[in-house]
Amino acid sequence: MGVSVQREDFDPGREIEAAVAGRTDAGAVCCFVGLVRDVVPGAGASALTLEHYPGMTERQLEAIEAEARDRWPLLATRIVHRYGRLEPGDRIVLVVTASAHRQAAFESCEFLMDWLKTKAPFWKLEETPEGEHWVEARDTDEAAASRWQSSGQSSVPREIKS
Amino acid sequence: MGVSVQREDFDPGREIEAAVAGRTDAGAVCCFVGLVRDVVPGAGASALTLEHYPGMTERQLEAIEAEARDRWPLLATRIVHRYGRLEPGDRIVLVVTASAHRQAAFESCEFLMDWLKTKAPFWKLEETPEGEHWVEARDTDEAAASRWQSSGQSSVPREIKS
Amino acid sequence: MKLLYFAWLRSKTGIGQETVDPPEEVRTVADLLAWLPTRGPGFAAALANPAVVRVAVNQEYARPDHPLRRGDEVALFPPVTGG
Amino acid sequence: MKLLYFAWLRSKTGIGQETVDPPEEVRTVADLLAWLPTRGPGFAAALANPAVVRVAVNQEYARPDHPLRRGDEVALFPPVTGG
Repeated sequence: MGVSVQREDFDPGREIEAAVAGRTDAGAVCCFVGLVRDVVPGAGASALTLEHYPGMTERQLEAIEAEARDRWPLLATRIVHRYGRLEPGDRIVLVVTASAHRQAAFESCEFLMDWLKTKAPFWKLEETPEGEHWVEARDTDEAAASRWQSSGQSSVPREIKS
Repeated sequence: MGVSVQREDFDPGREIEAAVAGRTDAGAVCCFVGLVRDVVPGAGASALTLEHYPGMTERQLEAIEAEARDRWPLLATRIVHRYGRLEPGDRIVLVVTASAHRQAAFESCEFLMDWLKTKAPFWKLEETPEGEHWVEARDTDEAAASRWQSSGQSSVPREIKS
Repeated sequence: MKLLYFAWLRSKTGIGQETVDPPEEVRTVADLLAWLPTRGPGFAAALANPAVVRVAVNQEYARPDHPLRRGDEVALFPPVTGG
Repeated sequence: MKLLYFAWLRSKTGIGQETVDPPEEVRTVADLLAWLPTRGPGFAAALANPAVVRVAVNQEYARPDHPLRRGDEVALFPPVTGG
């Protein structure tokens, strides 16, 4: 329930638990965890620093969360995004969605991740053996996010399945 | 990472952790947890008993897992399915998938759940105030599973996004 | 031949597991589904609508034309409802 | 007017945050993006390709025709790469 932007790590198991604690109407929980990948394997550490825009970040995440709750019949949502210096293997982001049925949980979780990738004001500064550089945005992320805008596909939940 | 069919509960946080423990090439973990829903809210307990076909169940789950690993570039997969008597709110099933990028993790997790719902030999006997009855299969689950068979849609990974 | 019944196929036949020796004409899954109802009213009730009966031979899903052998393990069950 | 720069817009301008008093003709986001490069080579470099600069006014994404007021908080940054 809600949004956190924090330097500290989070606990996916506890977040899943909290999303459905005490309820018996949720049949489906979907949880996504994003991790720092070692972009230059074998070349030693390739840590990164996540910069963000305090204030706007929280606003954007809350708006995205409200949008997901408008589109799908969700019983719980949770977004946690870290900032600061992170090493390969570290957790960056968590999204949890809960619903009566699995399709709403899966779709809304994907939706939230696609929008986070393209709208939430975070920027990655990558450390490589050649020095630091700002990670460039990927066209494929834009494409992934844009599918939720077209009226043709998946903009409203398809027929419900459990 | 394998398949477990068991009477005991499982720990989603530990399963997510185990899927990517010690690796730095996984950027995405998707975890789905299915729970017992109270089908008759307010009417007291509506527990259920999950029957299965020992031997064939494990075989089917392993075959489905191998199929997912053929279709997507997965770094880890995990399936746990419980049997026996379960109460509303109890966890039934867990699927975890890990990949370099999020689309493969999401798609393969959905694929596994769709196939579990239609191919894994489990049957739910529901306790209601009117007595016990065997839960009927849902056409929407068949439809969900069949989308992975058509050559037109999503039978192979779409372009990769992180 | 070992037969297993699950879910309401077990309730209706009253049998979880049995060993049978079907007549020689029973050579496929379809033959078996046609023969079983002749064994009594419980079997007739359980197999009244063969379209909703799934069959696995040696723990793999099998179609009606799947051939059967003496030592096979054949399971009959309704569409699955796990997950 | 408060200006914020993030990621490589900060590196190139050398500024994280500043308060500016743009000339009266600067009435929209587009006007601001046209005016800033005239302030020096760092700004010119940062804004060389305005197509890759995103703008937020008072912490909401804003289009080029978005009007600007004296007290606004305007942020300039590249396409986001979180998640």
